[in-house]
Amino acid sequence: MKQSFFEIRENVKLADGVYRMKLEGDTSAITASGQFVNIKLDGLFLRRPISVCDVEGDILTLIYKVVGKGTAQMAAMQSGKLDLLTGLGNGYDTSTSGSKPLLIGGGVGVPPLYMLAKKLLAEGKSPHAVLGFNTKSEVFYAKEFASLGAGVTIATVDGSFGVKGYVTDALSGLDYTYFYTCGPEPMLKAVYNAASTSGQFSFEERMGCGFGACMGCSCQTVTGYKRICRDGPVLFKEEILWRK
Amino acid sequence: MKQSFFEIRENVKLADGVYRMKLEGDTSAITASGQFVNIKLDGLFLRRPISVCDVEGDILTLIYKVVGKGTAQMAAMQSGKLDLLTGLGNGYDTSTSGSKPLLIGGGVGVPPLYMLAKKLLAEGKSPHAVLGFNTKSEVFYAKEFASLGAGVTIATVDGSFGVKGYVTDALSGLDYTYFYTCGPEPMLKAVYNAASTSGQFSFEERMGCGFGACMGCSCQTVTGYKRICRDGPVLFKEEILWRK
Amino acid sequence: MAEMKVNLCGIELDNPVIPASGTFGYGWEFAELYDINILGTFSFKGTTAAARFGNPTPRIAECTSGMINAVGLQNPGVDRVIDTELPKLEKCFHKKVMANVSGFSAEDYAYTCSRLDKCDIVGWLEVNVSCPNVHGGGMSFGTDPKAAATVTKAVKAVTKKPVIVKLSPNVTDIAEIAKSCEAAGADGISLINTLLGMRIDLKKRRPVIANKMGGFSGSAIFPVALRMVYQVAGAVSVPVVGIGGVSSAEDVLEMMLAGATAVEVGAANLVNPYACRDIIEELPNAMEKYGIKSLSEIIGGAL
Amino acid sequence: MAEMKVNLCGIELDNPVIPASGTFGYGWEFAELYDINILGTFSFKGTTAAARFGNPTPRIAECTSGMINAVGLQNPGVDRVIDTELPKLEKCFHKKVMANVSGFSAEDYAYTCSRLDKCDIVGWLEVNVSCPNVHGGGMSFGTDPKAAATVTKAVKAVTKKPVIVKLSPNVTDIAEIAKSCEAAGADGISLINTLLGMRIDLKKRRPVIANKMGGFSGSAIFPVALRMVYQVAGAVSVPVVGIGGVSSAEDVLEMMLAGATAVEVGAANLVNPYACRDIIEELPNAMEKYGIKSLSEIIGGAL
Repeated sequence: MKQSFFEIRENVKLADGVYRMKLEGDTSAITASGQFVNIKLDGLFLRRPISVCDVEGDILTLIYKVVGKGTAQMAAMQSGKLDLLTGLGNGYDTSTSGSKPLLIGGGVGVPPLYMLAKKLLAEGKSPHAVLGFNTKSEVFYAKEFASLGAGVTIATVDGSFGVKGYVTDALSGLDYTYFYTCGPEPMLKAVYNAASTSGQFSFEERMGCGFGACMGCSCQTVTGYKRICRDGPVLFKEEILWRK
Repeated sequence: MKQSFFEIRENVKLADGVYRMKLEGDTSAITASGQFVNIKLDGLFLRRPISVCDVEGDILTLIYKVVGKGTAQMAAMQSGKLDLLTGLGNGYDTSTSGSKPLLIGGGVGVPPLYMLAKKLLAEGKSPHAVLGFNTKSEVFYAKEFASLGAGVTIATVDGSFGVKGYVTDALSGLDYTYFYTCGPEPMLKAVYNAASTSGQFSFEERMGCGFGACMGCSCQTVTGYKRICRDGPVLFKEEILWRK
Repeated sequence: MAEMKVNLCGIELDNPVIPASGTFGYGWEFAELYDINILGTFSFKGTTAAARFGNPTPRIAECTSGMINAVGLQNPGVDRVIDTELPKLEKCFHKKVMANVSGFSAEDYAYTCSRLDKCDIVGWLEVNVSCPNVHGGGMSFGTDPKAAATVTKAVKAVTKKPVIVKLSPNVTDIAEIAKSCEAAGADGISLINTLLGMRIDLKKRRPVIANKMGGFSGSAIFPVALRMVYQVAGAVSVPVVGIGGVSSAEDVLEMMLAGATAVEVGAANLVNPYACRDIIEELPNAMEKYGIKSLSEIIGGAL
Repeated sequence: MAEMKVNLCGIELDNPVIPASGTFGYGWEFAELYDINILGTFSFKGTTAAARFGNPTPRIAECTSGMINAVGLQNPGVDRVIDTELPKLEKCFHKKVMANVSGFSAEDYAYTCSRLDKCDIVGWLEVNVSCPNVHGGGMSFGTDPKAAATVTKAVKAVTKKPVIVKLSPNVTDIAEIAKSCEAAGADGISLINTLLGMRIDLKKRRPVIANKMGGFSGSAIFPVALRMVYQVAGAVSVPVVGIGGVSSAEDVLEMMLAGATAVEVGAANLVNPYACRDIIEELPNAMEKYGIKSLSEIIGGAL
């Protein structure tokens, strides 16, 4: 973990309610895809956790959806500095992926899979991304995944783009050795039930600190309780205990 | 009273701990010298009351001393907009001044007397300013009062500039028909006891709202209680009841 | 079309927004700022049988996201309020006003209420058993269920107007006190009054406030107020008026979901004299954002 | 030269700054951020006789200048703390630690304290009779003077280490409870634990927190905490540890002038993991600004 200031270099709208912010600063604490940063915003008490979409040198890319005051405030920023805690969370483990891993993302669960796809490709593997959205106007980063060299399948709930239905409706016929997934909890649970291999899940929870101090985001697992922010956000399929 | 936004046009240091800010905006609610404005500052709950030093068209001049968080924050501003309530307080009444009124100011009690001096001169009167400071490095606006055409006597507690002592030590020998005073309460009380004529006093008190809603700044007077922010800050000598 | 009407103890309000006592004087001075008839109603300055100057100054201290006041029930006394203030109010306000009353004994409360009971413009009596800034009265009635009930009964005996008892948050179990007031005949409960708070002047090494402690209000206290409104709304069946740290239309909606029929806005008025007007203007947008057609339907929706 | 040493119940602290329980784990994880030996001490995660997972999530809600938590005493249980956590701590922390203990009966508290009494690294037992987030324990001991005294006596019977009782602010008269604990043998009083608070999710129309209510902390609560520290310091003669909304060196000075011998920093650590280090570094400047040569001399200076 590192606390430092980042300079806003870009903040653009990607899709309905979805923005991309590029920040310049010390990215050295970010060691894996699937990690997140925790952002201090003026007038808000708690920091806001946002997953890392990409790191290129000292440029950090975040993609976020406007869901409340914090993200609305971020969307309005055009320049300035932000106080970030970086290198939070365990991140995805690529050592278990096999040769053909599937990346299953839903909505703002898509961004962390981008950096993961780059990592897997760099390791000589052939990732395929299955990205789910509600509707065409919310789709983002389909081209960017394809440009990396990953296979891409898009699903929209209303069928306005790609496969009609949920990400799980797009899994049949795909040949894969493993999966990595990130998205809303109902989607994670559907993937858990539908997928034919083992995999890793990135969870979301309301956090206090984001670095393991407050136990605000704990969950029960097969191996005891874990803090989503520090022992997660990525859990292996085998350790997950779904809440009732 | 009017609520509106002003643009910062100037913010310079005048003396030790004393700054002058010039703001551009709608000054129409300011109808008398001795009134004040109430300023909203980021991160502070209550507005900060600052007396009006001058108004020229849509330019409002404030002179303030750094005494706490709010004024320290103001001193650091170079540009931007400020949310002001303007036209607060009764202000000085020039109808009772006679031909040779004395203006007695101490420290940051000096600024409101500047606009008053202009008004009195415009009315064809001959004001004389007696301005008191702790020491030479804190003296400000002596020249500005003189440039208006007012007589000026400066007193410093340590004698490093002008008359050695308090403003009351500089009163003897001065011929005056009336007085107006503003400054710390011990000074006001000394003036009350030393001056040979009637006069008007501008009081300071911790305020809640600044516009008469909260009764946070009430004081007792001969004619019942008054709200410093709305019924004051200027009281006539005859109505003052000093607190014990 | 957003429906903002609510019914408070038998009187319909155009909207649930009410400037809280002590932040809106006797109203007429604020009519120069905007047409105060847009308000649901307002609660006037806490009034006592005799005139009071209140506490020495400083009475005000700044806090993070809030403020402390220790005014101490400064008011001209009920006779003067009826003779001077209310006639001025009647010229600019054409709705029922909420009369906020304090006292130092049950008889004292009853006397003031019996006088105000005769005033047509008074719609509700808000009986403040919770002022933290006076000795030998105020809050001491609001921290004991029996004393609160005694005051409630004494007031109910002298008026047919709805009696709303305003409670102190400086207690272990506010629901118990609310139930006691309800059993004694209260037609409504308003809460919370201010939290007892303090600041120290580091330069002078003594409390900022002359009276040492004072009532802490402002957005900082909203979560405590909301919790207590929720607890009280779950414990009584009479209407609840939510007070404490409300400064936006969304705060109003949270209060109503927690069980408030109407909502008072206090310290926010002191920072922004147009706070209540702004909240009323913003309410329809906030209602649309959260899919609310009628405010009265969401009262207690989160209970 | 600024003298920051204070003496807390017979043990000297290099400075009065103490990360509060529940915001600093068992300490060793934070040694990667900075040398935690710069702290006066710290109070470790609230520990119970048996392991507890705590409450369901969401456990956290944002508030203006503060937050609500409803963790519910998640901890691995005293045996595991002694076997696993404290040995890790001993490798990086060379001072006495404050052991924070919770329970569900007097016997329960006594058992956990008797186990921790055997640990050399434990300097003080901070007995938490004020956790708002558990049912049938915690705060219920801290809202009744007799129950608080019973727990105090039970703990005092099993340890020679100084016992500091941590009180709840959710009471009518905190000084009365403090006096009761002092009479039962408490060596110190720490206060305040969190205020019971709530937020409602407008989209879901239900409380944000799964457990509905939770403990409200952060700079918003500082004026309430300061007032209670002042009241308790005026009522007891044992040392008082000030807690609640402290986030700057100036806040530490206000707490000490109100009567605190040492000061715990809670929610501020969750926003800025270096908060305590920053406060300790800033203290000498703040002392100089206000003409303070030695911190121990200003304790209770505003009483």
